[in-house]
Amino acid sequence: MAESKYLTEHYGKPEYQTLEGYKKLGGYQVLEKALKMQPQQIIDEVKASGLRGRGGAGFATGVKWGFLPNNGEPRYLLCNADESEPGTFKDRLMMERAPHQLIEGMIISAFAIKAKKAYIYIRGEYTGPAAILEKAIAEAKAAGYIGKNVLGSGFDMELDLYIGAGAYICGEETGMISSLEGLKGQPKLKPPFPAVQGYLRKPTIVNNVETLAAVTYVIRDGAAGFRKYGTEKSAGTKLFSISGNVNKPGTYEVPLGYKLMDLINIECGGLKPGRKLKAVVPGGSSAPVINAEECERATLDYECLAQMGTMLGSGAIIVIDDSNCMVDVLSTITHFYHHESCGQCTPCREGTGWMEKIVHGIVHGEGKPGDLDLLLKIADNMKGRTICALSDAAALPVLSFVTKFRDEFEYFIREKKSKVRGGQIYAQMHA
Amino acid sequence: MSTAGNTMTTSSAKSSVVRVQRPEADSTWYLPGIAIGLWMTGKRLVLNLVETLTGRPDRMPTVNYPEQKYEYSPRFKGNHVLTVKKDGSLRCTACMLCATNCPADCIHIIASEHDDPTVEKYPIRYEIDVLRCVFCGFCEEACPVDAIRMGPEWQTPGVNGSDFVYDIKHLAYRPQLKGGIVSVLDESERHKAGI
Amino acid sequence: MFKLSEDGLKYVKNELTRYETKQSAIIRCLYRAQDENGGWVSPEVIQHLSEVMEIPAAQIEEVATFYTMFNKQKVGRYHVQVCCTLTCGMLGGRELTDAMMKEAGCKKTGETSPDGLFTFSKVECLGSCDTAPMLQINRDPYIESLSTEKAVQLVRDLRAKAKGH
Amino acid sequence: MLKCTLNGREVEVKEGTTIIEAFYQNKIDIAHYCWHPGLSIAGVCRLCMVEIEGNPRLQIACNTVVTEGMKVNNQSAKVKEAVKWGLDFHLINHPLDCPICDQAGECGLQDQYMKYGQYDSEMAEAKQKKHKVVDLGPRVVLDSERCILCSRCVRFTDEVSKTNELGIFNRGDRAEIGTFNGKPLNNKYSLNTVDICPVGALTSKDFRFRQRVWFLKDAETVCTGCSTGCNIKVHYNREGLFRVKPVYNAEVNGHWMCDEGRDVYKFVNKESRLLDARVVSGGKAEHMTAFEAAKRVGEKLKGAGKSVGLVLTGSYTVEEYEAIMSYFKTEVGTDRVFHWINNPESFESFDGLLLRGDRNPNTRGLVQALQKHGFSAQWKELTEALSTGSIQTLVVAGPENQVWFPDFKVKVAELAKATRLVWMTSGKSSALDELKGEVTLIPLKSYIEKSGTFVNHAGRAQSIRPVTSIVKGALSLTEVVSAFRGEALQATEVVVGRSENEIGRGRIHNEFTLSRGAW
Repeated sequence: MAESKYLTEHYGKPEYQTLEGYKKLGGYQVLEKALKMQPQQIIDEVKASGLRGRGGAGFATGVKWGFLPNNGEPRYLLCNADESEPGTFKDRLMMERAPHQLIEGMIISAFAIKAKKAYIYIRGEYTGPAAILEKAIAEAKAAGYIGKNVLGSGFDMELDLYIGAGAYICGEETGMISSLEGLKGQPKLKPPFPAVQGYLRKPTIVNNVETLAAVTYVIRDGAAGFRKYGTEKSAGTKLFSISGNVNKPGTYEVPLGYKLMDLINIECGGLKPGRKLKAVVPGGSSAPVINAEECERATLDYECLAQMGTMLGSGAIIVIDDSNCMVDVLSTITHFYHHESCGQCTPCREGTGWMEKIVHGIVHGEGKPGDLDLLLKIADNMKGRTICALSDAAALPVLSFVTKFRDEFEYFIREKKSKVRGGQIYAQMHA
Repeated sequence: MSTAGNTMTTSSAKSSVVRVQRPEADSTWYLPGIAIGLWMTGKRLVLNLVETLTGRPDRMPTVNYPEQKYEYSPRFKGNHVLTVKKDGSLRCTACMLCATNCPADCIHIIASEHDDPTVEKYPIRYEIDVLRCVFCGFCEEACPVDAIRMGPEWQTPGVNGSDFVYDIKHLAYRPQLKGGIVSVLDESERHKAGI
Repeated sequence: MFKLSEDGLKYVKNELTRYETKQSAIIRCLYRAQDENGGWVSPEVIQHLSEVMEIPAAQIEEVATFYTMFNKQKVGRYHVQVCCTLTCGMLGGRELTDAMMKEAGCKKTGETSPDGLFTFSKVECLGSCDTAPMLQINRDPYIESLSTEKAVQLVRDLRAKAKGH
Repeated sequence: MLKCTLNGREVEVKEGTTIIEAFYQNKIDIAHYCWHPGLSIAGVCRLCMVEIEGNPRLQIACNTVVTEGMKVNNQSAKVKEAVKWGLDFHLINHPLDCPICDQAGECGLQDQYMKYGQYDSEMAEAKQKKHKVVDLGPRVVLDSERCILCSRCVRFTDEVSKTNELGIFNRGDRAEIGTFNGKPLNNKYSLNTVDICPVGALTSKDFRFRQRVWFLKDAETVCTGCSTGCNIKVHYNREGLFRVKPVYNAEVNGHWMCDEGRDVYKFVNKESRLLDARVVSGGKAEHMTAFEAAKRVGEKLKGAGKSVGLVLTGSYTVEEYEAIMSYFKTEVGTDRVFHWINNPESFESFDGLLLRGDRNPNTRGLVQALQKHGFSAQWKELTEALSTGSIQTLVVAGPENQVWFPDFKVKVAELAKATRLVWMTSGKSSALDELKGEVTLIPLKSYIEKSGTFVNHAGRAQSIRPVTSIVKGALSLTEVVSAFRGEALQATEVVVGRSENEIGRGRIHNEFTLSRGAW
């Protein structure tokens, strides 16, 4: 089964971006259908559809919605459009091409979980998509889809756009909530989980852009219709953002379970001529890398990648061919995590800095033989020791790069230059 | 001076006690002991005379002080020296470890704020009461930054009590030190390596 | 002393009532103040915002120094932010930045060029890896699919445009 | 009550207590920095890791609530490894400047490294350089390199003093504690941040470089700064007192004390004390011991009747009041006993946390004693009696902390009108030295050197014990009264310092124990 345009059916048409164009192509009809259903009915439908979080954790959306305590407290629905995972750019495409798809999905979800207030938290750098979303929200408000008594159903709901200011950590659920509350975007202690005490200590549900957009299609085609795509455990389609050494990088929507190599060779036009595949980072920079041999067996769904020791994550596939030096790639990743660690928990704050300094030393030819084992020990002792998963996200690439490509690292330490590119790597040319 | 070694048998099986017989004081012959002593000193006297006459004085252990000075080993623990940095200022940061470790409690330090923020703390008064000091070298061992050392000098006469309370001027900048002994630890090297 | 303009003040007052708590408005008000203060957040800006919004200055400084998009030092008219993470790093983002800096006359990132036009920063993933290498100037839409020549040419065009009027 | 097992020991805890509180209550050691019983939970130092049966991942003890039958263990190899690495992460960017750091000897990093670390560090990379000797405010100095960003001080300024001066700026390991440079840290409780700082990042300017903590002994007493009666711990050695820290007392002051109370040690040291008694008459001054001077005064007082007046301030103990009032009532036979109130206008003020306007520790005790003995003389009667001369001799039990008696000089001049003035005080003052006419100065013991009871504003009696003796000959009021009567002085109270079982606690190795190597 080749690329299947399910969510991205009308992305090619420019008028899909406007309210009229969206309505002409079937927009907001699902909303009317959903408003006539019972909120609990929508939640059961989503649960039955097996829709899982598209942001990175892959947590079943229906189950997450079920955690909400019914203690009468006001509830909030937050859309996580922070998208700062290196390699990921699918949310941007969705917000630019189909803002109303997201808005409709959010209204239906808010109705399902009885949330009176919803925010879209978009990252600060996305000024383009933010403007488009601002206009779309205004259009939806004018058309009566947002506000008091939506379409006469008695359900009132407010939707607002919140702009971030450049912090990868605000992609983490509670980090985003802290940022929304006007504090530094530092994750909060869990428990209590956001579903119980989130934004302003009230029950809060945080979902990714793609997840909320998919809810509309779950309600439109029902759980069975949604399950037409994807495998038994990973239902539906997923937008994958592919970048790196491929001929046609971009965002492709394929059903879950699609073979990785097909996606690379068919949709993305394969590698550059004369280059061999060396490794693929399948789920954004925090997913452990898989070497060429593992790529052959990999199929793009939660179970298969988890079984191989990596994860689907945000569906950001970075293809690395044999012209790249893995030590150089790891140095950019460790720099990224050192720069983005929020500094709250000691293991992550100091560990990311330490790992970057070690890899930085290796790349500059000052690596010491004991460095690799030290890196592994540091990474091991950062995992699972902090409030949020950034320290795991920083440790996993180091663990996977150093174990799976240990020869390149040892060569670099011994010879003081790259095994693949000799002295031609950035660090040594521009001291 | 009893010559008969006394034996202490520790019987393992039954714990019987062995009575030790020592000769009575008045019936002991002291003559043999005296004779041996005379023989030893006499032999050394003759040997010294022979060696000085036959022109081989180096074999003689005695030294003609003060023209000759006995060469002690580098680990000799003599008078204290407060080492200095390259710019001549005291290396000591008044951390009081030497005062804590000193069994004789003879080191008294008063610390104060240094105007150069990278130095932060230095002693405005550092006194060692040498009359109470037992020259054990504990202060040298305790010092984390090689600020105090036990130097080679030992002939330090003084007239009244106050001379024996050495202050900073004496400990670090007395004439014999010719402007101060620069410490082994180089300041910049310590900060460069980030240790 | 930094003072918000007339409608800047109106904007901030409106933002304060927009969210559930006053603090949530800090980010947008900082953006507005940064734009009115020539592209960077100075201590005077924080002092003024603290008085206008009645929020302790330490909290505003915490937020201002936490996020990367608030500049803590003066920046040139064009704050060129080039992405150097992972994919862009592999496809030459860093070499591109150095070439542009040489062209603009800046010796290191964060330093404003002598003519006061350019300041360069190597930033983290901007979410456009398919069109790597790419950059963003101030908070304008992305300039994508660059090569070293195109980037250097971009610097020349911008300088010419700035000199033009 | 919930039952749970901590390291194999069955214990009972109340509902809702976290694991670390359970450890704390049962005196089991657990490594931690950012948790503080008086502050909110931050959960950022990640040291209080424990292994809970049935939970594969290590959990932090400070944020995990105890549930029924929970088995917790913090001695397993996995936990020890986690704590060791937790400490390693704290120490890799830590500047090894223990020689110049005031916190050395009571530093959380030193103590917990010796308890849980004892590893060889493998960090050889360059350390993160940050600001040193940052002036945060009038009383606190910051060193960002030593700071482990546990956020206790920030939480303190947000939750307790509610002045939000401190914040953590920048991100990741460039983060630094600081204040916005227009607003220094100068609230009335700023020195509490120095106490709760587990490392030497925040140090007190007043105590900076003055003494090493292992040369100090400590003893618990009551602060005489105001009528709240906070429980404090005074740090002292042979040369005198060096600093004051609060002691936890749930009903009175919790974990905190105010900055003005921190100076309560200053007027007790030798340099600000009256060292020996002085009788000045006819321009000639005669020095003698306090007991001798008091006996001489006593002969004149006996049966002198109404011509004798007594002025009392609120800084003495209940026992002393009892002794001196009964003596003046029965043997002297006067009812002219006056209460010297130092700052009537702010007497009732209260800053909402601890600091009260009534700057005497025992005003309530004094008022109760006055009522019990039926003395109700008003201050204006004293001024009028002085002007008419109906009071010949005036005995004054002067204020111990002259700092908080703004009108001290004025009052001294006013009371000096009496023909014979007997001024009993512990602190010396220039105003007293320049007094002409017939004056007798008797040195008294400060609250550090005597035992007794203070009654705070809420009527709560708190006893104090002698800690050390600063001025040898000084007397307490009870001893002065016995000297007035001419009785021989009983053996002065043995300076206990602190009870035997406490000596083992805290600093083992210092110059007082003289047992070297008892490390």
